[in-house]
Amino acid sequence: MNDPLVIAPILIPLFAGALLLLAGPGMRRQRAIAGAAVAALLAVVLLLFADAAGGAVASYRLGDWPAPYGIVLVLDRLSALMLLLTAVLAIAALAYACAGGDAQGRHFHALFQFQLVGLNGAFLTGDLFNLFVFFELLLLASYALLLHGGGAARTRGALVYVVLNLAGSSLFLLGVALIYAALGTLNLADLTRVLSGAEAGAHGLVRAGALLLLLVFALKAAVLPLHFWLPRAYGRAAAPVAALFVIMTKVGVYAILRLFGMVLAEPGGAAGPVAGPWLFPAALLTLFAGALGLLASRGLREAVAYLVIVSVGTLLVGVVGFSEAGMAAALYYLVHTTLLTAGLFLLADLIAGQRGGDALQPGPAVRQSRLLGIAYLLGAMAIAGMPPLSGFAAKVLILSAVTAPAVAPWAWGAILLSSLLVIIALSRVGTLLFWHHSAGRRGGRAGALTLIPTLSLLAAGPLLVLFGESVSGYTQTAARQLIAPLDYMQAVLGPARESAP
Amino acid sequence: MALLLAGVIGIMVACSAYLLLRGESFPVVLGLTLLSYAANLFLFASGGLALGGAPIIGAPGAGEVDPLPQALVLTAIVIGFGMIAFVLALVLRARGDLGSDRISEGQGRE
Amino acid sequence: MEPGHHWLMLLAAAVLPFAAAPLALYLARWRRGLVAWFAGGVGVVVFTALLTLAPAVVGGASVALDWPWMPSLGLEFSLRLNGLSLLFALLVVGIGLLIFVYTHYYLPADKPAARLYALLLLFMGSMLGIVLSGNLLLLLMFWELTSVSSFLLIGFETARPEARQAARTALIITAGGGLALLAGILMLGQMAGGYSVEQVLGAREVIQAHPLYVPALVLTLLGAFTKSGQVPFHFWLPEAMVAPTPVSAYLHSAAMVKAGVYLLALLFPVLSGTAWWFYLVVGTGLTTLLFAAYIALFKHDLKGLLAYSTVSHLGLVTLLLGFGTPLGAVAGIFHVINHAIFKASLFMAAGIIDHEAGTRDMRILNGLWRFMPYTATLAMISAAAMAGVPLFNGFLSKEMFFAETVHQQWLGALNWLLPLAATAAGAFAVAYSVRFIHDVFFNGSGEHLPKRPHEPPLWMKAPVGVLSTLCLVVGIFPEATVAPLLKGAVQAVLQAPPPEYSLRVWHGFTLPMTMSVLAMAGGVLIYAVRHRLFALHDLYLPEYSATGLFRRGTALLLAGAGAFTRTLDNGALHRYVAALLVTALVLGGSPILDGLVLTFPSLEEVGAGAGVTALLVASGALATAAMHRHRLVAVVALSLVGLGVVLAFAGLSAPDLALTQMAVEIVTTVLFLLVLYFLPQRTAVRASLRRRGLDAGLSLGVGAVAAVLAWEMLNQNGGSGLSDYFRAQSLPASGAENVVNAILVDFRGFDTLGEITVLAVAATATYAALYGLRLNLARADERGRSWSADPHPLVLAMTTRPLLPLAMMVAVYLFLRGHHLPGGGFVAGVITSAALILQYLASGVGWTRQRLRLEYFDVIGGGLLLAVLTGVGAMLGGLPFLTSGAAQLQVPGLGSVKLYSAMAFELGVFCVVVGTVVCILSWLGRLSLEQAGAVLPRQEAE
Amino acid sequence: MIFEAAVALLILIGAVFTFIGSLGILRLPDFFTRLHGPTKATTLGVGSTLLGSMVYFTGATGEFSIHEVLITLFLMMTAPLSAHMLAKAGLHHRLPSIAVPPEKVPSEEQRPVDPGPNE
Amino acid sequence: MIALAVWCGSGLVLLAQLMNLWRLLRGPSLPDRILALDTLFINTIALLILFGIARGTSLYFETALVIALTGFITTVALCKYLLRGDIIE
Amino acid sequence: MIWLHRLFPHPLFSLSLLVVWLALVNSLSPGEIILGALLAVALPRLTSPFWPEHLRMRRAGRLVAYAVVVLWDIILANLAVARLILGPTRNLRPRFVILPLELEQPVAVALLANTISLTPGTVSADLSRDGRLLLLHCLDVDDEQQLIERIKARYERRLLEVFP
Ligand code: NA
Ligand code: NA
Repeated sequence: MNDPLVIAPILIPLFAGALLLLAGPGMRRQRAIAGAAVAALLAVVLLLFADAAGGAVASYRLGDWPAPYGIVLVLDRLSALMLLLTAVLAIAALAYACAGGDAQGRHFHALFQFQLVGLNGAFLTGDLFNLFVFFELLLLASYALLLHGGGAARTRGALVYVVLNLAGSSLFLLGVALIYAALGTLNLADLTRVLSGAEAGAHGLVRAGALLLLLVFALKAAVLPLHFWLPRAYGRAAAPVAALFVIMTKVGVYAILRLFGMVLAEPGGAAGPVAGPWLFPAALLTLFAGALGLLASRGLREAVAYLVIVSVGTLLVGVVGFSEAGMAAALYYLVHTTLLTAGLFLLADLIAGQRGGDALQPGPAVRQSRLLGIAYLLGAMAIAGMPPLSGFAAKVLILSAVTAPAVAPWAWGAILLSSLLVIIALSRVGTLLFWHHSAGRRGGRAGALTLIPTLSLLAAGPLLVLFGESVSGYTQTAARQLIAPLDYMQAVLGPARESAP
Repeated sequence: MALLLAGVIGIMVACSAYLLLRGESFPVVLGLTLLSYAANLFLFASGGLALGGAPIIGAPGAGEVDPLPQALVLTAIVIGFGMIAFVLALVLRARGDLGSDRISEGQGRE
Repeated sequence: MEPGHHWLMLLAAAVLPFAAAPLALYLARWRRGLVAWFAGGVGVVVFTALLTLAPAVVGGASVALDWPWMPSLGLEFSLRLNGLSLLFALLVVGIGLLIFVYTHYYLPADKPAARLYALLLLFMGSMLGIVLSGNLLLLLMFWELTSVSSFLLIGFETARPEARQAARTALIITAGGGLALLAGILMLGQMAGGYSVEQVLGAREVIQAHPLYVPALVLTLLGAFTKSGQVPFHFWLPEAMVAPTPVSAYLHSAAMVKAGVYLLALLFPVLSGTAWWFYLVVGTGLTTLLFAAYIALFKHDLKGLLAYSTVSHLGLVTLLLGFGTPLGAVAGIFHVINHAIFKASLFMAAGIIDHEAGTRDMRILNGLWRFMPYTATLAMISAAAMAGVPLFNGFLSKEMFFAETVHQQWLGALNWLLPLAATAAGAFAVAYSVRFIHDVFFNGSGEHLPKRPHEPPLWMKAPVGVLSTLCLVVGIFPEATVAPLLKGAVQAVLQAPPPEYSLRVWHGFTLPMTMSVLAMAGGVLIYAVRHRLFALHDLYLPEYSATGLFRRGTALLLAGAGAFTRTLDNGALHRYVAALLVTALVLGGSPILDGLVLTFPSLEEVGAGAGVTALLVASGALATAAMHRHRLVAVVALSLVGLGVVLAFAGLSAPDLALTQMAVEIVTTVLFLLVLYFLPQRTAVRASLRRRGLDAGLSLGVGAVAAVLAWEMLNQNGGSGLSDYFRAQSLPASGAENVVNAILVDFRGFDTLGEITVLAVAATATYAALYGLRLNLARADERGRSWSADPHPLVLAMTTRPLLPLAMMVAVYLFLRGHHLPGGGFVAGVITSAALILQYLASGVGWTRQRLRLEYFDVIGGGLLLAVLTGVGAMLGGLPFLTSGAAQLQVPGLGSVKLYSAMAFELGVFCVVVGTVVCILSWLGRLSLEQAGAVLPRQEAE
Repeated sequence: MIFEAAVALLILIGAVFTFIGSLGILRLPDFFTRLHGPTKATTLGVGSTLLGSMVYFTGATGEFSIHEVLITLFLMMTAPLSAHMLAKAGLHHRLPSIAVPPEKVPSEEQRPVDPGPNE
Repeated sequence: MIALAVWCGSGLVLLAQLMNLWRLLRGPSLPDRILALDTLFINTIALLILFGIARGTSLYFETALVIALTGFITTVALCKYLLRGDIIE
Repeated sequence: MIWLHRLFPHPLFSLSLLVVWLALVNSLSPGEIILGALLAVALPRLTSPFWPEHLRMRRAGRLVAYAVVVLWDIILANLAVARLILGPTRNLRPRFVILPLELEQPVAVALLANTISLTPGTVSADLSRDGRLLLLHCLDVDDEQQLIERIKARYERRLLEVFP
């Protein structure tokens, strides 16, 4: 118990962030601190991941207070997976930013580290209110990072993003309040335990609270009709920022999984299938809104942003049943889509830079057209779910998991049709970018610092399929651990409490 | 008392919702502030109501006061303050970058 | 070779082309010619590998290779070589090899040969993958790869808009079909319990009895039909003729389009034999056969004619498989072989003609016989095969086809329709074949061609020669040539010994023979009256084009997507917020409607204080909303709300909250004023009455939900076991009398750490957001009054200065008291900052900055570090992060002083708060200073 | 008894003056006259209440309670400042007044280059 | 007796608050509203003290102290805003 | 002496701070006195840059008498104003009065202005840029000159003694 490594993913970037505030304006020093921090973070997270993969749930009692009184960090397979994804994105985004993007605004590195604190905290915490705190932290950092680099478009996108999310933050508090009032605890494991024994009268409150939280998480995840902020925010953010932001929608999905897949999903649990009936139609509509938005995109980054929305819809189709297979498939899809869309954001930036603009209009030829063209092709195929890349495996997993006769026709139809729309859109975009040229000024060649992270992220497309069985094996056990949280409860509450009614 | 508090929270939420629907940065920020006040009260109320006590050992009625929501609200107040401060800065940034107070895209018509 | 090593050969055949494709790209940098040799070499190796395996396979054995890949998915890397796959594989690689040779001479020097070869290799590998896959999911992977490589090959000449368009069309249709196929295969796999071909083929009864059979069948057929260009998905194929001719010859006649047919043949044992199969497959095949044969005649472009002919022949094969009979299958597979041979040859011939004469338009071409007799001869042989002339290979399979149409019995009284339609299609085939030959090689002197043609180089002709020779050899000696291959294939398709059939040329005067004769005669006749038919066609079917329909469809889709997206997302925040609120209303309200027991309000006594407090808050909120257009008034009203909340907290046993809320309230108001200065003072535009009404309705709804939930929450509150623990442990374990403070700095100190991190980020974020911002300064207030000339009223300045140390003393008091009484690091920090801000207010930025030499970020970062390090300190002692500690200190004269680690933590909090608040407010204040140069009256700025 | 009476009296005096001050805000005819109500009445009002509190807690706990004095002290430092600034704002806005306002607001009469308050 | 005095006193102060509220909502001028707000703040101090006496606790002292010390900042800032627009210059 | 001055740049203020501290903590325990003394030394030093630069003071003890006078006047003022508020408002005779100042030190001027605001029916409404004229608003003025003289006699004279 209380392995200090568990808190390291929070402390490392927090420490680095504080140092960066003190470090002054020199970019070299800032990059050194940030780079060292992210490298250390990745190393720690890899160790934690290896631990979690073994199946053990580790908990960390902050202040040495026993749960449910103090705050507990919990590392299970799901959180370890999210931490790893975050660390991978972070290192790629940071490397990309260090090519010069980081100097286009103030305090990039400090904000970046604080964003990581928020993300890692949200993935690790085992306490509902503490989750709120980390949500706020990661949001606030993201607000500022979104503005990084300046410009009217970013400001406009940020306003919408910030306003909606601030309203969401207040709703989060309402949800927490309702759940605390009904159940008298905030610890997730304790909530899971208590929920089976809660009085009938309290369940309405729990449901109301849970649904408000669902709203908040769906807002973060950009589920229709709460997705409006995303295309503007992601489509306009600086490339490394957008790449890191990809994980942010996944925080919403993670929270949905944690709350509705674990806390409220106990068999015979109090709240029953709370989220599913709302989430399923929303997921389908999200898919379509995303795909149509993608078709309507006028800029490359905007298109990638809509791909994020499509992916959220697909992901939730897998999630909504809150079945083991569905969540496992969704997690596989999550890994795939996170890495790929992040890579595509970086790639879009490279392409836009080399053809002198982001607008989806004929432009000068991309300078490194063969390399970037192949990268685009692979990325587009993977994200569209075309074989033999990761998107295909992910899609098949999700389709195979959603077989209930009531939902399957809708789910299958929506996923396949949206895939077609994505193919239509991405083939248009691709031919426009790489085949349709007009005269104009174009940018210079991309350096290794930007190319390597971009290509590495896109390499997830083939790699996730090549090692598909390991990945899907992991996600399967992660889903199993989530849906049967005995280990989780035992790790948090200890053996004595876990067996209490 | 409960009814009164619930009613006040309802009014605050309704007013903040109306302000959020104004679509201009300043009223919207007013609405956000009001909403966060309402949310804080709501969270505060999750511990139940105790009149005239204090969650301090030895204070009158200390046993009836649930201290946890108070601690949570304190955190929420501070976080809310940070958020409002930033969003106000953002409003200024928007003023500088966009010239207008209206939060909408070029073609945005309501 | 050892049979044990067969799988290695198989693997080599499947993998080599993929491995070679990127190498080809690389080699071309070195020398252009090398890449053709390289590709050819790969082709030869693969072909040889297949041939070495052939004897065993033809003998009835099957070579297999199975590696688990993603068992959880049902995906195995499983390769199978049986009769059917061997036949297709040989076709794919054999014709591919010829195409590689042809390409080298065909491609102009300025075109990127490497890309072409790489893509052709990629395609060859994918196609081989399809036919070798022993797992349907694996098959699907290769299937889609052929779509992608086809897309890239059609778009090879990227600069041509029609190439890009055609490439996209092909991709959309075939990939769309691929998606349908995916669904179909997933259903089949679920029905069969796995995706291996053996498993699926063995589950015929289960599958055909399953309720999902029909959807699975339809979806699978959609995949096959789109790939094979069946009507109504045929149009991508003629459009794809913008591709370089080798590509057309290879992908779009000999290989890729056969994938659909291969799939039909592969799944023939499972899916066929039902009425659904018959009607769907026969209906589609027949329509395609007839329709495309008819259209082919009217295509003036050589490649267009061949393309429609291809479509028509694919329809024929489909039709044959649709019959569901063993003999139909035999005929279908036989025709696949024959068609691949003569059509590839014809395409290459067309390429030569284009290359030499500079045009493919048959209205311009004529009399080429004079210039290129060898090519003409070869083309004529292949065209004869296409027309089904006896002694050429096409004749044999067409005879079998005619025989099958005569024998099928599905249509009952309308059984005669099929032979009739078949004969008609045959006649058109003859007509367009004659046209191909006569219009191009004869029919004039060839004087007015764009280019003076010559015979092409030998190696360009050679592939055509090989194939044309095959037409003849197969046509005359079928038993000696294709029979074993065909037999193996048929056996694999039927999963049973093949039926009795004869490959002899002459069967006597049978009905099929009569039909052949009729078709020949009819064809010649049609060709004779072609000019009249052209006129009629142009008159009645002017510009018929599925392509046009498709393009309009895509354009509509794009326009629709744009309209939808911009209607849904109109860019206005109002819409987004409304969506959020409606969702909140629905989600928060649903439990209320849905069984949340509403407790009836008991008329309890409400104290006057509570009533007035509630009135303050409520009227403040209402005033903020009602007067929001006059913004300063709204700020005043909002302050009223804040004050009311302070009173409410005080009344409801929360002194700490009252204190904190009060301190924050002040700073917030100052913040609002700082910002409001740069904004319009009033909201200019007023929303319509209707809008305001709707907004008010929605707001009331959301407010009502919040109120009901709050009411329920207050009534159903059962209390928490946690609070008892906190009360009990606060003093003994945490040393604090103030339980709230104990929670903040100890039990949930981690929240507080997060909270101050948020503050630090808020300062950082604000700084970053405001950095470099330029704003217009208002020279006058909203009514045009110029500002007061007195920026720093003396009375204000003088009075506020002594307040600073006083306030700091109070801050120290609150800081130290916090552990036991209301207070703490946060409040202390806010009070200190408020006092500092007061100095800014009273005496200005310049004056204050001179005296306050504080690097805000040093204070913030330092405070944050202090808080973190306090937590880390515990870890050094082997305790978890943030574990509190206390030390008893004996100070002479003071007695014992207890020091808590929480104090260091609180000091960190204090520093972060001071740094943050002062940083944010002074930065906002400084904005005006930095741009005092750019003064504009507010009115102009509006 | 005397102790209780004193407390009660102080409290009531305070409350009455507080009330009157606010009544002035409600009743008096123009802004400048309204300004007089609270800025003075409240000082005594709150002051007297605080005195009551001091007496009460000193009597009730037996320990000398003096910290309420600080509230009065702070109020006396800050309340006149509020009044001053409010009056300045009212003058600057040329609010309607029964008293004849000066032709020009003194602080805006001469406009030398602002040297700042101390320089 | 004290209880009665506190009860009456609270009533009077609450009435005072209502009158201030009326002025704040009614205006008519901005300085009027600010004046009302300022008075509301100050009266709140009285209210808190009375509350403390009624409950026999001095836990509200800190809040009252902070209002006394910083409440006027709102007023000053608002007035400065009316005078100069730019409150920190 | 110099070290003493350095330690206590504003000895009087330090003393007041100590008193304030003891009032705050409501205690006279030695620990609090020491702590208060420490703060009384530290805080003025810490905030000394914010102090008025040229403060000339003498006979500071007279400020106590001044305070007593002011407090007495406040009580009277409250009664007077209460009567005015409760009475018929049409009888009011509000006036703007300009008070010429003899005080020169800004601190003293501010102190006077605040005193005036705290006392009978007068609010210091504005100060001229040169600090020589103080504009007052008076709630009910009978004789303007008498008012000015009264203020000068009761307050300004006493302040001039302390802040020459
Ligand atoms: Na406020
Ligand atoms: Na300013």
